[in-house]
Amino acid sequence: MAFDSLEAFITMGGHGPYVWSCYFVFFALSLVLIQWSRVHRRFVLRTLARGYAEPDTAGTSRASADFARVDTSDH
Amino acid sequence: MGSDLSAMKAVMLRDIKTSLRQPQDLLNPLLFFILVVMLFPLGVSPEVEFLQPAGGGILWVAALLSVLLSLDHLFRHDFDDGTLEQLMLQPQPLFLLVLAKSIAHWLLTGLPLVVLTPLLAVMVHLEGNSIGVLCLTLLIGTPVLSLIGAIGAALTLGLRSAGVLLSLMIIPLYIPVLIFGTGTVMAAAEGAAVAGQLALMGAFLALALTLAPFAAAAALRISLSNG
Amino acid sequence: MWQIFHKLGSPKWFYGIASRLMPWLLWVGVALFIAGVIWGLAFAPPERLQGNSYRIIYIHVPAAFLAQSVYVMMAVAAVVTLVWRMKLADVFVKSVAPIGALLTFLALFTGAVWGKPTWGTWWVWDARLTSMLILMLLYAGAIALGRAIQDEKSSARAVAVLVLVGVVNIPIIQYSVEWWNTLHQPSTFKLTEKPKMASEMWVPLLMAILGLYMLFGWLACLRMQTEVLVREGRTRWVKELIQQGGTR
Amino acid sequence: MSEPLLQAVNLHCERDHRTLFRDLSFSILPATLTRVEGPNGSGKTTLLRVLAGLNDNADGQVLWHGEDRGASRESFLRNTLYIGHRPGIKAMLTPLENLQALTAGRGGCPDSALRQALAGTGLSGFEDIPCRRLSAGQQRRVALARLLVADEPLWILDEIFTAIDAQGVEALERLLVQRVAEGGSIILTTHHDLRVPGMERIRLGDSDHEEVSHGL
Repeated sequence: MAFDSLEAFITMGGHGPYVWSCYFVFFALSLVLIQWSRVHRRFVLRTLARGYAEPDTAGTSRASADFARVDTSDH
Repeated sequence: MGSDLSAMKAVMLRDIKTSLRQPQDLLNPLLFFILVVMLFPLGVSPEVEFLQPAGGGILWVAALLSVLLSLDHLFRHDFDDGTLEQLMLQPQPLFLLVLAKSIAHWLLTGLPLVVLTPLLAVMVHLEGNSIGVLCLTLLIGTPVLSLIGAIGAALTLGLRSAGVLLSLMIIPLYIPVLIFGTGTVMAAAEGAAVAGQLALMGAFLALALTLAPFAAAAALRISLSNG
Repeated sequence: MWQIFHKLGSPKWFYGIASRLMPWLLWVGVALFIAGVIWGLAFAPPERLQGNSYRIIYIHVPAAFLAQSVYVMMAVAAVVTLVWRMKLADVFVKSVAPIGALLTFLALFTGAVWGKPTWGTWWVWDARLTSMLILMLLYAGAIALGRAIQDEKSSARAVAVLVLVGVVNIPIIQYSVEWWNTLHQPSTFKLTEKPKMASEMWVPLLMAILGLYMLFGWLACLRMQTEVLVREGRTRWVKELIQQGGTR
Repeated sequence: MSEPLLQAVNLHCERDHRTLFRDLSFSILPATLTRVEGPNGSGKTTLLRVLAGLNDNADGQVLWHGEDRGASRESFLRNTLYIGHRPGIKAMLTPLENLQALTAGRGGCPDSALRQALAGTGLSGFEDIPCRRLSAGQQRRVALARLLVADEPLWILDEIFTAIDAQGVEALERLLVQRVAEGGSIILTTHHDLRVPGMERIRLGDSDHEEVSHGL
């Protein structure tokens, strides 16, 4: 142990705030990225699972265009 | 080989001809150049003590931004009207045609900036020798800006928010040229020999001439595959 | 040889191997990194000139080290993307670019905070910090370009070109920034100037670097797996994998 | 049977996770006209761009005279003419200058021939007026004037009848028939009811959209 006491360890001879703020920011931001990556992964898994559960309707029937006027008089 | 050269000449001539018929596109970067330079005396200080040492840097930054502003036009019109597709389908190697377009771009933006530089250099109180060196660095440096810029312009072709993206991608790549450009002017102002730095900038130019057109050609193929 | 290469490019194969590798990478990485950091923070002797502020080195140097090598790894993957059109290479580039950007930011931040007790100012335009700042912009450019292009293949190839152009420029940028630095600050104390480090100082540093490498590998695998799931969502193997609950 | 000019082998193209075409194989023989058909959004333009070598995002192989096109790219480019939706006409240049620029990379063409070609598309008197003053149909005609001087054996034409009046369409059809009779090959898309004897067809957009498209 390079320090005599816990207090010395925390103050680090006056350099404590610099050292500890560095370590805090390092771990905080790293954890944010890791957590964000995990949340995103869970979101992707859930979306995919839901997609497989529902029958896929998109693109199975090609809509035929008749260019019929849309009635907008009822308002 | 002969057909390659004549095709390059045709590409350059077409670019120069179309630009000369839209002089506003040519004038815009020059006006921008003047405006940016003007901001420094107004925004920081009109004193000789500030302007003289900072002048080289100010002019270099302004020139860099002007070139950046003009890059958007380099391929966009050609992309919109289909000229770029036809260019890609020419039997000549694409990088040569891209090189021709980059040279045309420099002749139409970089060179006028260099010509305008002595005038603005006097306005920021640069002295005779510094002005000469500044022009020389811009003469060597602006073609590098056009060549590297072509890569960015090709990559952002057809994208919506191309402007900011282009700056974000290209400015980091411009930094070496900017550093040596301004550094050389500063060294000249202190009376130091600058031949070495100029030679190094020449090496940058040679490197950009040989590599950038390949990257820009590859980027164009990618952007057109998307269209 | 070709078969191995082809296998490497198969997302399904990657998914399986990554799942097996990840626990190892995570736990060995955590153990090494935490051990290195605790050793460095609490047990390594103080540095002669800087006192205790140098203890930032145990995160600053690993972050800076990794930030640079991630970009080089991306450049290698970019070559693979352009030459062999391997999808997985692009998955790698897209997945690790944000990690690289974060590490670059952390290296910058810790470097700046370190500068305060060392130089008495938060930010110094020294060669190392300036190059790091430019590296962060290169990362940002690659991420922004990748997001701006909708089409998957075009985006992969465009980012690959940009990363390659960037990696060619990195030595030039570094050289010019160093030259510029000598022009403006003839004599400053440099972070890079390695004071003779006692083995109690550099062994934990080595551990922290190794540990962070493994943690990077773990997070890269995690993010790559997610990206693979997104891209291959319509294939049979992903469907089976998810329906069998093989993704826990 | 003569040797095919261009062959497509197992072309596969996806866009935004939608398969445009898959396992598409065909050959283009000399002296044939091939029409690519399909509803809007079925990938007609994409296919033509793949064939022309503009879009290399598609998987599969394109052979030129039986060889991989990548190996014989210059010969392919020299012998293929592509006219797309955006035909490469600069608004600031005159029709004549446009044609000069477009032919310059392909061995050039004397001005007299270009003037004659412009006259042939009904643009005599407009040769030296900037294209931005011409109508949309006239600008298309400038691009089509290339067909009157082009000697490339393969033409790839995307919607060339757009903005052309009825008379022009008829004349253009005659030109295409004549070109095929001379031995040239043409691949085209058009929405208009083209009637050319012996026309080949490639139909796109018929394949069902399978939910699970490919497994590895």
